Amino acid sequence: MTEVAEIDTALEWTSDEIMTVVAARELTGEMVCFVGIGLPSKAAILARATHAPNVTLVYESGCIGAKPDRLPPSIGDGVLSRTADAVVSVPEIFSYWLQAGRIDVGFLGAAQVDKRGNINTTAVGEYDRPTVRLPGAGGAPEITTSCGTVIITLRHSARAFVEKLDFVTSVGHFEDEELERQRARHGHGPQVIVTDLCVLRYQPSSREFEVTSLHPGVSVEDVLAQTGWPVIISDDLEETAPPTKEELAALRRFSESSAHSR
Amino acid sequence: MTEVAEIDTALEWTSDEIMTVVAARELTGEMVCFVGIGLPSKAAILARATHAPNVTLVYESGCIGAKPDRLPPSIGDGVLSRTADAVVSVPEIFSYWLQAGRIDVGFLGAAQVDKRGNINTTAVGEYDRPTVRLPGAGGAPEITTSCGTVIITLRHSARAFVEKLDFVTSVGHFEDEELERQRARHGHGPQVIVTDLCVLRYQPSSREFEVTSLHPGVSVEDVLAQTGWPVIISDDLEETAPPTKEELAALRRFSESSAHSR
Amino acid sequence: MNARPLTLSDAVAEFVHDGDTVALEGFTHLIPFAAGHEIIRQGRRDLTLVRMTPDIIYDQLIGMGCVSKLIFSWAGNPGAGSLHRFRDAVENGYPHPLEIEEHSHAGMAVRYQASASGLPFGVLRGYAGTDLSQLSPTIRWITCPFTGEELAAVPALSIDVSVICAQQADRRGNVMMWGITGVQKEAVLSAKHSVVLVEEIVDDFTPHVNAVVLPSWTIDAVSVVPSGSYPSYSEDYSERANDFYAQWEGISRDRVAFHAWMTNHVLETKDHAAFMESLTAIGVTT
Amino acid sequence: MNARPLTLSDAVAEFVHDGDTVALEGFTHLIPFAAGHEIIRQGRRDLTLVRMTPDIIYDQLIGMGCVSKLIFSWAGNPGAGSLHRFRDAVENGYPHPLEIEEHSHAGMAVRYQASASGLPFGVLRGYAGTDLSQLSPTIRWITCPFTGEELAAVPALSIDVSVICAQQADRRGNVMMWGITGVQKEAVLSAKHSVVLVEEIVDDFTPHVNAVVLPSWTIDAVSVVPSGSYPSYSEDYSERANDFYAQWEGISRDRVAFHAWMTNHVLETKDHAAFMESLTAIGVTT
Repeated sequence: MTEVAEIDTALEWTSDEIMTVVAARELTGEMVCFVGIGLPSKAAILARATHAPNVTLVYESGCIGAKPDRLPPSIGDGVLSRTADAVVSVPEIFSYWLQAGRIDVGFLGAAQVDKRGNINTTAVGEYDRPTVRLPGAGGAPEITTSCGTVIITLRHSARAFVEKLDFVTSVGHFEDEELERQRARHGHGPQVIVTDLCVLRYQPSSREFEVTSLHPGVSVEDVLAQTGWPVIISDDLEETAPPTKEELAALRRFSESSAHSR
Repeated sequence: MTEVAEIDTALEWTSDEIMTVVAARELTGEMVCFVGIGLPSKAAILARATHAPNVTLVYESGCIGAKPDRLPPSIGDGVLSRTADAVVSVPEIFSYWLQAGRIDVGFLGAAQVDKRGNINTTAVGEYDRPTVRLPGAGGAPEITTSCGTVIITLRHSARAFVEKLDFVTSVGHFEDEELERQRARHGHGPQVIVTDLCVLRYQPSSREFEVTSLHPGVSVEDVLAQTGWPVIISDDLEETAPPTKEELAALRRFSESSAHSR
Repeated sequence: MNARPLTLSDAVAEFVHDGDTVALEGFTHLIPFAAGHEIIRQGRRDLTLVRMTPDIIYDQLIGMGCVSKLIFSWAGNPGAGSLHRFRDAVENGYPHPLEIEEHSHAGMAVRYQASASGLPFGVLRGYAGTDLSQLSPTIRWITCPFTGEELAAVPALSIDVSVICAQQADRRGNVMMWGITGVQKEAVLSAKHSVVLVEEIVDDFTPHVNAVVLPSWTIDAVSVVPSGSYPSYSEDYSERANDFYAQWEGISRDRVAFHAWMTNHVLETKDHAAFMESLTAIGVTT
Repeated sequence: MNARPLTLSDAVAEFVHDGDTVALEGFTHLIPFAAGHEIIRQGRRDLTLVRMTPDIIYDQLIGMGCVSKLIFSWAGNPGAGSLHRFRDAVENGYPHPLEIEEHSHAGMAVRYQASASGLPFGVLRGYAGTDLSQLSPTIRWITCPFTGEELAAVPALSIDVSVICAQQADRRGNVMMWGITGVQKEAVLSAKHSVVLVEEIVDDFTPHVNAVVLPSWTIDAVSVVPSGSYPSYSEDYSERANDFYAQWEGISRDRVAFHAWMTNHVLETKDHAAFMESLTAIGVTT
């Protein structure tokens, strides 16, 4: 705990911390957010604890309007059901809430992502005899197509940012323009990818994710080296605003209380 | 009330009372029964109060296992939800409970019925400009096809027992044998019609409802006069066992408490 | 956006427009009578009304000429008689013809569910052999792509505004109802806008068997209207006025008696409290 | 027929057979670990397991060779790591090959709902463009007969026996669960038979937010197994053993360590109470 306090004073942060903080900033106002496990959950809770207290968190476990004060180790944690405005069944959360278009923002992780925001959480290698079997689809395919917009977060590496996915678990944007138009009737799909190096945003003109912001200390070369396709660097490239003292303090506070709750 | 007590001693009964008592006898053991409003509800509550205490009553208002101690004036009465084992939504009662085949017996009233147990609760006369507009289908079409068996109760008259329905609201048994076979995969359809004159049972050989039991004091001629088609009288025609003292007492007790609850 | 507190009069003015498709849902319990009366007071016209079990309040709306179309599955006064204003419209075109689109309960429930789920249609095992399936363009057939079985398909309902009653709202505008909750959740989640009448505002909800909570952001307006469901009831707040349902048979059977009653108790009362007082004044126990 | 009180051992013996399709459902909360352990003790083989979120208990069943097929939508140890026995079966065919039939959560939920509704299939807006829809024979396309829109269709699940945990049963065998109740109601209503593990028997249920009651006659057997969901949890009875989930990563990664653990804590314990004691004996706080 002493160590954490020292870092806080110096305003240094880990790569996971800046990724979480930058992702949290994407949530604003009264957005209704569908939250997956892990970093997405952390970012959404951070947003509520800092600049966006009126964001509504919806978990696929059926908890609507959960108000966790610590990071739940799973999306089925009791702190979610106990603090929710309503708890519904899992079939209902997918039909009446997600599919019905009631969710503004979906928040997804991924093992692999491509330039159109398609993601793979199913398998690395051949599907029938994979080298790494991943957990599978979960809520992702319908989160990407039913939410107003989608935020993807994952660590930036050439293994994760690939030219061609081993398996398309969830469709970001279709290559086929007619399919893409149909898809867009129910939501705009992934609009931003937040990594530990940078922020990428979907550009309708190029129909690709382009790097729009580099985190402090990261170079274009760093990003190119860790991206498996010749990623477009935006003409309006910015430097990501570093995590504030308040953001880091809040993030560490609930990470700590989560460790305590063990 | 004095009058009722006198009738009770003499074991006399009204035509509605014998109809209710005889219908109630069709419910036995641990049957799960889907109960409509009016006489069906009365008969089902009577069955539970007398010979069949373990019958489970399910109401389309979502009340499962309701245990009313008085006759509710509607199927949405508070006595049903307050005494139910579970209360579910109306969509759920029709999907997870009725359509899923979880109900042994459906209990229906009707304005018109034909020899195959088809019923009309929609309109008398032309559909587009009816002479009498009836309430409509309600739960009946799916009750007749999804329950294990169906009991129909209505007062016997030539206006009600017709050769040809003005409108087929709910199908009892199809004329077409192939359609009837398909239908029977999900339930046996109407098997009994209980009226204030007699009991009719569906006979697979003739594929019609046949009169199998005459209530005390009713003649074959009475039934023929009040039936709009040449109804088959069963070779094994019996006389209906008259209401017992216990049946009448129970029936009048909860009818009375219902009147009081007004 | 969270639900706004509005008077019922303001809520109806803002959310119910001439020509709208409106569902005032309720299943015997929690029927939003006060909202129906307010729609009559404000003189809405050309409404398409949706409800599984249209009862007296729909009879009143139809009889007062507010309604051009009814989508429903069972139109009666349960245990008490007919809806004579509904019948007069269908049988005699009075006060004007009423278009009807009718289904079974199961079909209507599936239409609500499809709509609440954002699907264009729903599937049920039903309607086979019925005359309804012959004449209704809203019943079609679909083949299971796995078993080949033929099933009925019905289209999602398209509703402009749903109005329901619930027992309580909290200070943030979440609402909670319990007892028989019917298809009201689906009605709210099917509609573009929704108004909820509640008995009272509470600080915190107490758990109830079968409680249904609708989050504030799914609702447009919350109106506090004590006994807003009268002569229907609100479990734990009021009893159903079964006498009133029985008396409606007499009031509604006659066109003149109906209009006199509506004038005295609805048109000439300014709100639900005044409506209730007008009944007390003629000796009705409310 | 009402639910019978049975020991978990008798319930598994009577209702879970070699070759059956079995759903031990639960969504983080109320996972029927004790039933999975008993199935392992009784040496069931060739099971088809169904669950949206297979976790450690399915990892154990797969690792112990009980399972020939898995129908699921997300197989992981949430927040803690992988299911290494599941991965070993899929990646290396150890202890034997595992057939998989996978869906998205939405697809699995619709399959459960269709089955609980007695329909042969269900419809959702999903899967478009995914590789899953290319390779799975259980995802087909269907056209809305009203709008022409193409939607995904998935077949109903066919389940022999579902096993769930609930907090309480009453003396007639009705069961009540609350907190996160996942897809457990649908699991029970989808299955030919069902077994419910409860923390205790009570005289009367107390209302809870989001309580789900399953009537006794929808259940075959009720077994009282205190902490039967450990290391999962039962809201208001126990806390989730998050440490155990974290430790499973280490235990399950190695085939030898896995078998040693299963032998010590499952095969050589006679029931769930003994399993819990065996953990206490090695210093695990249960």
